[in-house]
Order: sequence, then structure tokens, then C-alpha cells
Amino acid sequence: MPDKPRLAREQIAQRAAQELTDGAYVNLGWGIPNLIADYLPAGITVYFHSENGILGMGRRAKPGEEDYDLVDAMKVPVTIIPGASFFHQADAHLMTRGGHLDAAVLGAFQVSEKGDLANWKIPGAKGTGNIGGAMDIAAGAKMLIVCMEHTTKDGSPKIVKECTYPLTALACVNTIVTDLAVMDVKPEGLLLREVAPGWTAEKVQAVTGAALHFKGHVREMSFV
Amino acid sequence: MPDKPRLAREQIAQRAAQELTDGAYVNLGWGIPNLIADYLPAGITVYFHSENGILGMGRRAKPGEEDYDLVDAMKVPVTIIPGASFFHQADAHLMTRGGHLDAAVLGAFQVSEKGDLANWKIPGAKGTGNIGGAMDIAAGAKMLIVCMEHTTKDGSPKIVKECTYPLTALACVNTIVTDLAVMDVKPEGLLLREVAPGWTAEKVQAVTGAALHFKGHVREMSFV
Amino acid sequence: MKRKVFATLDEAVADIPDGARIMFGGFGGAGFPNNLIQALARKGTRNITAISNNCGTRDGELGLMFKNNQIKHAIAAFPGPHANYFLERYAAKEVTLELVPQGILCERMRAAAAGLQGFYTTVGVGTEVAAGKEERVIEGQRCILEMPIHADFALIKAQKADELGNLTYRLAARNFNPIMAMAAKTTIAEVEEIVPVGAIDPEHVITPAIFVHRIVKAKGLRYA
Amino acid sequence: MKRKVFATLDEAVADIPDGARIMFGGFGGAGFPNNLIQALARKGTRNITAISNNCGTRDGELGLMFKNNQIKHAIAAFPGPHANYFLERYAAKEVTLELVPQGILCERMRAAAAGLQGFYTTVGVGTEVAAGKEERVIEGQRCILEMPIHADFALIKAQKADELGNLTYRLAARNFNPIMAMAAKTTIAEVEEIVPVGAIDPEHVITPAIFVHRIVKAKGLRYA
Repeated sequence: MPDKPRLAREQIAQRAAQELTDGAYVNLGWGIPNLIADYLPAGITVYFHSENGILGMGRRAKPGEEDYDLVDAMKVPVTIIPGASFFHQADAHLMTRGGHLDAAVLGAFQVSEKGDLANWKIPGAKGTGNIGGAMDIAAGAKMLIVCMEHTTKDGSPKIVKECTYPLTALACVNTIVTDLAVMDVKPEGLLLREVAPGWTAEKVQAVTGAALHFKGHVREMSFV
Repeated sequence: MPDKPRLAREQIAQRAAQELTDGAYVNLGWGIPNLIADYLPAGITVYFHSENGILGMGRRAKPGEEDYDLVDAMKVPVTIIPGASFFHQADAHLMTRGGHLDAAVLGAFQVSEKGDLANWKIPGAKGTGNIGGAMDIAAGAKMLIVCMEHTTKDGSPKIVKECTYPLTALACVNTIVTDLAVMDVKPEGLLLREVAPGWTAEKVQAVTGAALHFKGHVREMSFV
Repeated sequence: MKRKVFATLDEAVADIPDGARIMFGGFGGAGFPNNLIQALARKGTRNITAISNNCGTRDGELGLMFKNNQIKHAIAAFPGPHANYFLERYAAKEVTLELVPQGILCERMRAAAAGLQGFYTTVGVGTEVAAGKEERVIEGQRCILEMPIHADFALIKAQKADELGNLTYRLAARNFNPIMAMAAKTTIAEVEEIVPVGAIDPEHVITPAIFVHRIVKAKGLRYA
Repeated sequence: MKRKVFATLDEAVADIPDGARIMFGGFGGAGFPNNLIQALARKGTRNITAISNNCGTRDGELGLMFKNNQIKHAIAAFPGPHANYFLERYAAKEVTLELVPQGILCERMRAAAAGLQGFYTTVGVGTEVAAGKEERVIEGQRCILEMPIHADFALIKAQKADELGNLTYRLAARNFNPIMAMAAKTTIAEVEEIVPVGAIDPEHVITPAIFVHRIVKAKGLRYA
């Protein structure tokens, strides 16, 4: 029997959005995390933080509405919501590094079973790699969620015993949401919390480079 | 022949005021320094800094004009001049310690010939001593001027080879203005620049606890 | 939205336990959270470690806390000439004191806020302040290592809050308040005015709402 | 009053010598001193050490400096995917790079501004960023020692200046500019508007005039 389809990037974002709580201050990184703002559970307000000095980012600007002095960390014109504030980049990172954000969501190339994160440089790739704010965010986040595909395009595990890519921070990740599963990093290792619809714990384990802990039936991810 | 009278506190302030230049950013400490604002040379504007987060303090508030949210470091209601700004206490001391002020003027109990300053605690006195902003100011000032009486009330030198009072900072003082003289702290020791009207270098030396360097005739202090 | 506005001063401080480390804003009579201090006196919390520029002005400000013997340890820059109750308790060895240069007090709180683990400074080198601290030479300058000052609570005074917790301050009543708001785990602000979310220009916010956990309206109270 | 307003961009940068260390503000296309960068290109200063979040966007921002081979060393957090000229020079070993986590870049500049000699942080521990840096354990946490980043000049972009040099910024174009203004020996600001002294509310000043040495009016220039 062929594997069930994996989740789309939007579904990963949608599932990760459920981890956020009303009134939370949250930083979203490049890639899949940046899609999360569109999938917040109904009725909650989240104050999105941008490392260039914004708290209370709203949706992206519509065509014609763009103000290029009001961009997010991906250089995309955004809007603000009531209660927003502006500050300089040092204060923005005082917030990230100082543990003031309730959660941060980052993309990743690899996550280890100890919660080590590698997300800024691919070995052998051209260029220098780009750290940006990721190291400060990873070091300081009270709750760090990683959103990524479970495996690379060629099927290699991105969840591994030890990261082989250049590290962003040690033992920083709390939760991993992929196109196949939701996992928590615990002292004893990776706890498999949920699997994608139609997948089983065993099938997810088969494409994971580290041991997954689970007891009995593992719940399916839902998106409401 | 009896000694000529010593200068009044106001005259010390008046002479010290001449060391300040147009457009300078200056912090004034407790005591005599605090009188300086009243004696600025005509036609110059000095931006007075207060450690509680004011740049551009003006004169003291007149009766009826007091606003108790607008006080200087001595808790005295003041005014501001055009171009003033407010900021928090950490930024206020970023200015002092970071070398951003053009000059600071502090009072002192003792100054050594190496420019060591003691101005926060009298040995044996009751209480704890009060450091306040003096250590940050002394450590960071580009030009630190001390204003004080040349001797204690009982005639002991306050300018000494080595301070015996608890220190504020090492080798920080550039210029000393007293009721008897103006001196610069130089690598070779204290250079006597000026003496009070009617005083001589020798008479000033006699009440000074460290060697004063001077060549030939020493100019008299003037107050215009 | 998290509910941050408290109906009464007493509710705002109701859970501050014995032994708490508490920062108290204010300088020179301005920006003191005097209403919250009175509430804390009514609550009767004891064995407080108090972090504040000074140690009270007669019966006012922290004077009330020392009068009631609620504080066991103070960290301050300028205990002050009118800190009568503190001085009595200190003489009787009922309270201990760590005296810290004022700018370094700010920086140590800011280090806690910013998730930094310590810093080197030239301030205090060669003085009593350096006692027991690591000293090293960096780039030819003698430096001492200063450590972060953390706190469980900050009691601060602001002029205006929106219901989300964005704050502005009036004139020099700003002083220590924004630093302490960032440094403490739980920040409680007494404010003159509470306005709807969005009523403060995002560019004019001084303390972003992320740092403020409780707001209570109270008419500012000043001691001479 | 010191004359800070310059008539032309070229005059404002006329004395920037070869080998200068220069901070350049801006993030995500907003708040870049692009007019000053063009003037610096015309001036032809070489062997620059550039401190900036990124390394140019195609021909824009620092791209022009790398295209002209004016920069020999860059200190940056996010060189960027569109830093074509930088990447060419870097591949050809005509420019060297120190990659710094973004918040730590801010803090290292702020340390220079604040007269601090270094600080410990957990950010970068166990990563390439820690290479060659002192590591120690503080309160059970592995930390590395980070040193101040000083500069001779900061080229920044603000929205409004008064003739004295008080600055305000627009929305998220604030970003690195206030930090760099504080950290450099000489700060040169291009601004959209110059207003009379006193026209900016002292409570709304973001960069106090003490940090600003030259002002020049220029219509903001943005690269896509």
C-alpha cells in the first residue's frame, strides 16, 4: 500500500498555529512559519514580533497598500494591528534573547533528538550562510517550535540523532511540526504526539533519523 | 601679610564655566558644579545632561513654575531649553559612561596628583555613602572638571598625593578648579595654570598636598 | 486578549510573596509607584530584596517599606540623605545593602532583560565596588565583571497605558521605569490614565506591552 | 550652536578616509542611508570595514560599495541572497566577512556606545560563531565572550531631524539606525525633513542630538 500523501506547507502552518495562545507574543521565521499568521484559530489575537522592531504585525499589505517602511523580516510589506509598537533592533532582540516572547516558530534544515537546531547554512552551498536573527531567537525562546518537511527532497531524514549541518543553537527546540507528525523534545528523547492523517507511528519512524517515543495509538493531526 | 581672601563658591563656578564651549553636552554634579549653569559665558549654549534622562536642561524653575516630573539629579525642579530630549536612565548613563558628554563637572572630597577622585563617602561618617551616578560619570567623561574648596574646613589639603577617602575612579580628573587655583592633571603631575587674585604659586603650593608644577609667573584667575 | 487591567491596587499586588525580589522605579521624587508601594505595605509582604535607585524619602517612597521592616536587602545607587528608616534599619543591621554605581545598576538590570549573562566595565575599578568581583585587563583597561540583576516583580509608574499595556511616561518621570519593566518577570504599572488599545501612536510607545503584565489606574502620589 | 546641517551629501562624507570603519543602518529595504552611500561611492573611500545587517541588494544599498570594491571587510548578520557583488568579491577573496548573530551585532555595537568592554552570552555557543571566542560557564550556562564593535562613522537614515540633531524615524525604518548613531564616533544622518530646534516633542525624540554630528536633507531612496 503506498504511503498516504504528506501534508502541504499550508497544513503544517495551520497545525502549528494551534500551538499559539490568545494574547501571545510570537516571532515567525522564514519559510513555512511565515504562513502561520493566516491560520490562527478563530477568536484569538496573537501579537507578531518582527526583529526589525515591530510588535503587533498584522496581515500582509494588499496591492496598493504597501508601505516600504513597514516590512517584516522577510522584506514583505505588512500592516499593524491596534496596540502595535515600534522600537529599534537592539530592543527587538532584547525581546527575543531575553525570553520575552511566548513562542517563536522557525524553519530548519535539521533538528536533533536533543533539540539542537541547524537552520542557517547548508554545507557545501555557495555563499556564506545567513544567520540573521535565528541564533538570538533560538537561544532565548521560551517555546521554540520548528516547522519543516519531515525529510529532504531526496528522502533523507531531517530529524536526526546528531545534526551534521552547522548549528544554530544547542538544545533549543521544544516542538517539531512536519508534513508527517508533531513531536515534542523531551529529556528522554523525541515524543511523537501526532501523525498526519493516514500515517502510523511506525511509518513516521521509518523516515525519521532518531528514535521516536510513543505509547499505544498516536492521535492524528487535525486542523480545526 | 595675611592671605588674600579665597574665592566664593559662586566664583569657583564662574571660573569653571569658562572651560565649557558652545554647543557642549555637559553633566553637572552636586554642590558647586550645580551653580555653573548661572555663569555661562555670554552667547554660548550648553546642553546640560541629567542622569535621570534629560538633555537640554535650562534654568531652575521659578516659584509657581515647578513641575515635579521635571527635576534635576538634585531633585530640584528645572526647565528645559529648545532641543531638549527625554530618555531612560540606562540611556542617560550610556551617555556618561560611553564618553558622549563633552565635559562633566563634579564636586570632590579629594583629588590625587594622578587624577584619582574621591567624592562619594567620608570615612567614619554615618550612613552608607552615596555613589549615585558619579562612578559612571567619572569613568566615562572625555573631560572631567572638579570644582571644590582647595582645603577642608580645618585647613587640610584636599589635593593630595594619594587619596585616603574611598575612591570614585582612578586617574579620571583632567582639571581642578578651586577657591585658590586652576590645575590640570598631566602625566608629569599637577600643572598649576592659574591662581586666585592676590595669591601666588608658592602660597597655593603651601596648602596643597601634592607637588604643583609651574613655570615662571602663574596667571591670575579671571571671571569674564 | 489577556486581561491586564486590574480594578484595585491591592489586587495588583495580592500575590507578591514574602522573599520576593522587587524593582521599584523612580528618581528624585518623580516616577515612583507610590500607590503600589502603599498597597504592598497593606499586603505586608516581608523579606523583600528591593532594587531601586534610593532607599526612601522620609516616610515616602521606599521609606514606608523600611519603616514597616518589609525589606531585608537593598540594591541601590544612592540610598539618600533622607532615607531615615533605611538608615535606622541599616545601623541596626536589620537590612543589608549592596551599593551599585547608578549606570551599572541600569546595565545590570538591562543585562537581565536582554538575556546577557554578565559584562565587563571600567566603572568601579580600584574602588570598594570592585570588592569580590573578577578583574581582568581588556584592551589595556582594567575591568570588572558585573552580573545581571533579575527580579520577580517590577513596580513602576507610567503616565499613560493602553489596555494592552503599552506605556508612555511624562518628562523625567521616565527614569528607571522602562528598564525595570523590561527586567522583571512580572511588571505592575500604576498609571494616571488608561486609554483604549490603539490610542497611543505606535511610534511613541516607550515601553511596549510585551513587558507589562498588570496595569492599575491611580492618581500619582508625590512625597516632598 | 554647533553647525550640524550640511548643504550637500558630498560635503557630509568628504572627510571619510580610506580604511575607515563605518556602520550602515537599514534592514529589509527600509532605513538605508542610500543617498549617503552614493556620496561615499562618488568620494571613492576604499578599504572600508563595513558594519551592517546585510551586504547589499543587487546594485542597491551596500551593493554599490561592493561593486566599486570599496569594502575590504564586512561584519554582518545576514549578507543576503541578493548581495550579488558582495558574494562575487567574497568568492574571489577580495573581501572578508565576520558573520555575527543579529541581536549580538546590536549588543556589540551598543556595548561600544555604552562604554562596556565585553559581555557574555549564550547565543552562538556550540556553533561556528563561537570559534576563537572565550567560553565559560556562568550560573550553569555555557557562555561566550563577545566584544564591542566600534566605528569611526555611522551613516544612518532618519525621517526627521531638528537643526540640533534630534531624530525621529518612520515605522520600521528605525531598525539599526538608533543603535549605530550611538555607537560611532561621528554619526551622519540623511533625513527627509529638517525642522527648527524645538519642533520635535522632547518626549518623542528617538535619537537625542548628542549622538548626531552631521545632518543632510535628501529624499529617501529605496531599492526593490
